Amino acid sequence: MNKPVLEMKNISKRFGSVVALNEVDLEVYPGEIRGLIGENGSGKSTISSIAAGMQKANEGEMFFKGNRWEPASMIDALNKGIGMVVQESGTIGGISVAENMFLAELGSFKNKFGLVDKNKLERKADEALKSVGIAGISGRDAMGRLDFQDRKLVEIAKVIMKNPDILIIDETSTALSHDGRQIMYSLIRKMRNDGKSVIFISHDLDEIMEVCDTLTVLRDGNIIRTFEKEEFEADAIRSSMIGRELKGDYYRADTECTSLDEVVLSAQSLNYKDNLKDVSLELHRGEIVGVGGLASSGMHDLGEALFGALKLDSGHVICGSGKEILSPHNAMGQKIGYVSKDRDQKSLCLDASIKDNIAIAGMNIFKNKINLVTSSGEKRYVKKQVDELKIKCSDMDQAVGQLSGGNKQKVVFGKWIGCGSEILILDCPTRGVDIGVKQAMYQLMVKLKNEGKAILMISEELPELIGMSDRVLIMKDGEITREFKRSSTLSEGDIISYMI
Amino acid sequence: MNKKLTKVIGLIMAGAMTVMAGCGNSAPAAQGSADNAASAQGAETTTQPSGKTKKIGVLVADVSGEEALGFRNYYEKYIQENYDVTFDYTDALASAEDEKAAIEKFASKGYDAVISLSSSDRAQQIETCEQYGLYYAIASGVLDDEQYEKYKGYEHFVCQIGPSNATEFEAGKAMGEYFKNQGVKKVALYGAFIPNPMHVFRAAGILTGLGCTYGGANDMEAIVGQIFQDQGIDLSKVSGDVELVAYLQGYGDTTTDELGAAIQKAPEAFLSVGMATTFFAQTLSQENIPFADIDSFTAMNSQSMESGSLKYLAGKYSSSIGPVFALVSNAIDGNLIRNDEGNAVSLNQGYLVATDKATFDEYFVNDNGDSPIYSKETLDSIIGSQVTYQDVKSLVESK
Amino acid sequence: MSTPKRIVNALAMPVVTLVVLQTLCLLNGQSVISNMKSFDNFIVYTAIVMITTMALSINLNSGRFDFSLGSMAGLSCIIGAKITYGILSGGNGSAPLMLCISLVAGVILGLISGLTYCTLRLPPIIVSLGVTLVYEGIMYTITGGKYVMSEVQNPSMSGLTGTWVYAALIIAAVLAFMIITFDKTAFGYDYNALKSGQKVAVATGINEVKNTLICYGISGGLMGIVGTLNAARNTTINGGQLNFGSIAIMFTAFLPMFIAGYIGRFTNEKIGFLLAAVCMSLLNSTFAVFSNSVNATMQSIINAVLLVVFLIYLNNNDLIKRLLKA
Amino acid sequence: MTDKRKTNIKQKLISLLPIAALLVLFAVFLVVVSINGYRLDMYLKIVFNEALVLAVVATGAIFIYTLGTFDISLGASTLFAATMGVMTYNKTQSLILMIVAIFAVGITASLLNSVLASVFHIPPFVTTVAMMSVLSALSAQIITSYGGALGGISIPSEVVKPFDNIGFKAMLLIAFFAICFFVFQFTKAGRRMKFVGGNPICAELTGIKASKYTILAFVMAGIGIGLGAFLTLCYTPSVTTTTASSIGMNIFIAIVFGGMPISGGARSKIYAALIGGFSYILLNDILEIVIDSSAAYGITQVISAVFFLAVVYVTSMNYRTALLPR
Repeated sequence: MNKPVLEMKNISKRFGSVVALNEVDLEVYPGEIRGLIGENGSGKSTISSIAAGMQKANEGEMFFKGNRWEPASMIDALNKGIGMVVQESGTIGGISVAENMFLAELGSFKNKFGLVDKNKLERKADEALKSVGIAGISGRDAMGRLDFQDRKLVEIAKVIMKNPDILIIDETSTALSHDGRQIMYSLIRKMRNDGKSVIFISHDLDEIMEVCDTLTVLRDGNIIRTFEKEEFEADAIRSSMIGRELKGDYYRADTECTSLDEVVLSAQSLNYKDNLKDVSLELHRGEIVGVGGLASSGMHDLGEALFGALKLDSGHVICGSGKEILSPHNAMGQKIGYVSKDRDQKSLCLDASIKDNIAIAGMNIFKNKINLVTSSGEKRYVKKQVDELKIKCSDMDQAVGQLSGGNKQKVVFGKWIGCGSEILILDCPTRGVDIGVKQAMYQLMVKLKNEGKAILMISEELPELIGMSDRVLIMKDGEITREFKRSSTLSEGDIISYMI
Repeated sequence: MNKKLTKVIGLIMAGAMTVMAGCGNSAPAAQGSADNAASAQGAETTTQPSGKTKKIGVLVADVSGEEALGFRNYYEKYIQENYDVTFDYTDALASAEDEKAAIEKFASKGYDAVISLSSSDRAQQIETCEQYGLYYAIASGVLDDEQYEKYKGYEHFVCQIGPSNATEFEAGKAMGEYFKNQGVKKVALYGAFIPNPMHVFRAAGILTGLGCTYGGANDMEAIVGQIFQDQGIDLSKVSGDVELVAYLQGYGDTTTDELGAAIQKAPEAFLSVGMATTFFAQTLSQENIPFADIDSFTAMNSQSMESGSLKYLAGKYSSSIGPVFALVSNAIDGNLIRNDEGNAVSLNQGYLVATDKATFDEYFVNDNGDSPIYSKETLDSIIGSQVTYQDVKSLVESK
Repeated sequence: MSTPKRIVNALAMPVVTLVVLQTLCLLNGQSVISNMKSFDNFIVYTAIVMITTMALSINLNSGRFDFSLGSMAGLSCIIGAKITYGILSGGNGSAPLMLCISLVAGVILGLISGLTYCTLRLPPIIVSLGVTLVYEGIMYTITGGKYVMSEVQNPSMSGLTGTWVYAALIIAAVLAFMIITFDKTAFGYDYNALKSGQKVAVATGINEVKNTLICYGISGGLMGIVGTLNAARNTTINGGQLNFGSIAIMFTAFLPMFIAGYIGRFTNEKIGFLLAAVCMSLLNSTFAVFSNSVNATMQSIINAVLLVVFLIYLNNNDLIKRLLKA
Repeated sequence: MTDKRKTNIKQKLISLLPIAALLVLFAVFLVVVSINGYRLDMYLKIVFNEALVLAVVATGAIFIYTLGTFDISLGASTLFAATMGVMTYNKTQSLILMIVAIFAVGITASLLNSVLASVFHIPPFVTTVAMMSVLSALSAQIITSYGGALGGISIPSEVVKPFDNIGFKAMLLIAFFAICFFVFQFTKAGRRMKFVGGNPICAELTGIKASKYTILAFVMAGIGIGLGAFLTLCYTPSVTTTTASSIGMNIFIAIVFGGMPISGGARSKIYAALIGGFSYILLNDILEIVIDSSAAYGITQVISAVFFLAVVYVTSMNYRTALLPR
């Protein structure tokens, strides 16, 4: 091949005492679609964000088109040829679409009085959106009014309109529907055809294998191996990601739909805004029910509704004892646990220690005879969870915010399992979790099922729904459109059409 | 880490700078007092009665009023220069707790006496001084009769010298009468810090002097009682030949608007029971409204008198607190003077009234600079181990 | 919402206030604003409230709580007064000179405050506590804890607030400045971006420190104007406000800030500040009318109750709307 | 792993810094007092008395701060409770009833804040601003109405004299602190409050009813207010309109000085107010003795503010972010 368009040499990055990147070299060539894959905390987002000017490396040097590459900021990098669509939301809700697209460079829209020319700004934004092929969004729109997917598309347009030589896409496809993905894929292909490069980061092995030409695996801040297209093979890639062979099963081993008869939780005609329309379901003891659909299908609201966290317009959530669930407080009383999709905001207190986070739900268990919370009881209780779930930490007083995504999720699990939850509502339990932890989670779910616990798993990833659930409920526009029973023949293709 | 270090050093530097800035700022003051000390030495080398410098703490609540500044100048500039004494002024004391803590600090610093210009809780002050064995004297305002009766026998309670409540009433009454005789028909009244008793008595006096009744009453006791009850003056309860068109009191966010409202009612005179020069002189002279005040003979008031806007001033002179010092000084030296009944001295001081520049200047100039009314020569006549109650009484009553 | 409807909605608040208060005053046989003098006062007070509220909102909108507003107003105008007096000795042109110097001093004090915040990276509320104490301390040291009087008592100063004209000009100038700066310039756009999406905005390349410093500078400058207006109005500046004596001024800005937020739904937020200030000023004029029967104690209780009542309305209004929508 | 452990040790050391600051200040205080030849025993008593009420009220307030909100009406509430206590005694001549009244009023005033906040969804901070105005206005009205010529209301000093000794007060302080410590550390409620402060959404999704704990926190603060008011009366048996006025804002300083983040949450510490309160008073007394000039109150305040910021800066060294904190 010809000369690389981007060369990164000996890049190191440390966050405090944590080494995120350890003397990494990466080269990207023109016309190449390069995949980056690795477990959480492997450094794939870090290295791409350094290239895109979002943060600076502690050591190492970069060359872009043969010149030294030292971007001052993301917008600087973008203007000079490297643009990135970031993993978390890269847009701001309170301002207009056009302002978002030209964020940090409104200085270039000054009129002769030195003021920002709003009309020109919006015109430019509209042009850019149109050229990328996004219809139905105007530069004048308030960003906050757009849904998650449209926001993501605006972000992509913002990068593309600068006509970058390298486009970096970090974990974006999970936010996009089928249509959105098609727009993105066509943009990626167009980039390749124009002789430009794409760095594509994803957790989704299937997707990344399909989209990319080459695939680089990172682990613990090091580059492990780069696969060429013809070498792509799922198991090999997986094991280089986690650094060992995956032992045992990944998903459930059995293909039978099994559960006990006892209904432990039932929803009766739930209605909530436009997001839930007459939703009814039953969850049995020893059953894993999967709920799938697009992000906007209302399934995430369903999770909160079952936990009593939404003020329903109508309908009832009744648990096995016959009691109605009206609040999270009620739900906990009925031994229901809820793991939110939005882990950092809703399931954890990041400033607090692992101990505090796990113990908070279990005080009724380890309190002493006179109802007091003692340090020794607490430590014993938390240690059990930390050990059983193999949470990696310096000690249980470490702040949860310092942990990796997978370990954070283990803490959330520990919190709910420790307090003896009989029913678990898991919303995207493996989101942002690396493969090793994912497998552990799946095995844990199997164990819990075998213990007779009931699990409702909401997920945007079809493979895990198919792989884990006794029944899969598919939601679309706030309604349950279809139910699938577990079977060895169930495939994504069978399901997708009911989602979109 | 290095960055953090730099920041810490920066902070320390900033701290050091402030200290230095502070020193820079206090340096001129220190120099000033050194000058004073030097000139004092030049002028006075003879009288150094006892070997030890007396240390007197002064409790103050008001650090900015004209009267308070005058008092302070007299003690810190004049008395401190001429006698072997240091005065330690507190910060503006906001509450009874602050007063007590201040007295305790004076005590632990080994001070000899406390002179009080602060009145959050006088009873508490007396008790605390008694507890710590500090001589105590009141230099502004007086205790009410009941309190005086209770504390007059306290061993360390030296004296209270100042206008009695009846004197305050008379001062107000004289002002009211003056304007009534001038033929004024519409007046505005500023009640200053009613329900401060001093101000209540003055306000009652003004009403009486104007020939007005308040809630039907025309004697001091009844009017004062009602004003305390009403927390101010209720215009609807005032009746008489002279019309009270506006009333305001206190000083805060709304005062300026209240003053504006009062001015709109076109009063022919603005009568104040205190502090008017500080707060309103500018606006009133702008609007050409003559005003009257009960305050003291200070430069600021002199200006107002000169510009013609201040028509009437009943004032204390700044050195009126001289006898208090004399008695405290005597007590420290072992001559604790008691009145005829053997109790703490309680003497009444009257007001001086100026209605023209000449009179004002007479009092003002007299009380300024090197020869205050209570000058060293005068005070020396009541300082010493042989001085008696009668000496003090006759001197104070003569001034 | 259509434009006429917006205008009606925006004006509803001040108009209703005027009608209610005028009725109250008429029952008492007077008018809220009965003559030129009270009109002058009304406009001056409107200017003070509007500018204070703006100064508070600039930082509070971005989640930065600033207790130091009052101390900035006090210190900047003391500096202004001292320097002006040193140059002109109270002569002609004292007021405009003092206004300018206080404005500059305010900007500098604001910048120092902002710089302290950006350097220490402590929560702004804590920094503002420290800054307040420092400024109060300096104020006390300069003045010896006394009222500053002779420096601000001259015909030029009393002329500044003696007529509505200058206050109206100041209102217009500040309003224009604020609208242009916050709605039309790149700084303003960046400010809005930082306000609602700090993390993204910073990652994209907006210079947060610079933007923040400008905010503090503007806020300080505005307080310099407020300080001068207050000095002219009260004919004194209180130099002895130790131990957080200066913070009260910010509490008076809360009610107008919430009112402005409400009006701002229908019109430009800055116009909202003006209209809210008009409401507050009307209330103040009413207090002046009733000054003989409503004392300062009652006034502060009334103000507090209005604040709570308005917030109850505001917050539960939202709730009601949300319920109706569903 | 060892690196992480190192960081943890460093963090623990830094979290001990406020205690170290207290000890250093205390040592300096001892030196300064003895150098000047002042009576140490008396000066210690003064410091204790000055810091006592602040520490007690602030310790109660820790619960409110832990929840991530703050209350600026505490000084006014203390004044109001003391006022009502004196009124009760003067009506009934009963010490018991007076104490009951003080605590009842303190708790009620505080509760009212939380109820307004949780029932009407008003930010607790704003209700406390309103509450501050109302309570201080009411107290002023009562005190001046009944205080008349004395300018304040009081109970006979003999009534509280038996309680005005260090031993008794220290016992009360220790007892109250022990109760707070117990609630904070050993009850479910205490743990839950910390969690609510750390992440209210997560707390709700863990079945914790925030409003219940808001009310509880304000009750604890109310007890602190009551005790503070009682101790104020023990020290000076009279109440004036400015009683307890200095503690309102000093509570902020004390809590932050004691090493607790103002945003509360997981890093809340029950001992912060005690340590911070005593440190701050010691600091001010040291400066007052060292800079022994009545013109220097301003400078003293400036230095103590700079010192305050420096200590807070060093204590929070570990929690820097790339973004400016809000």
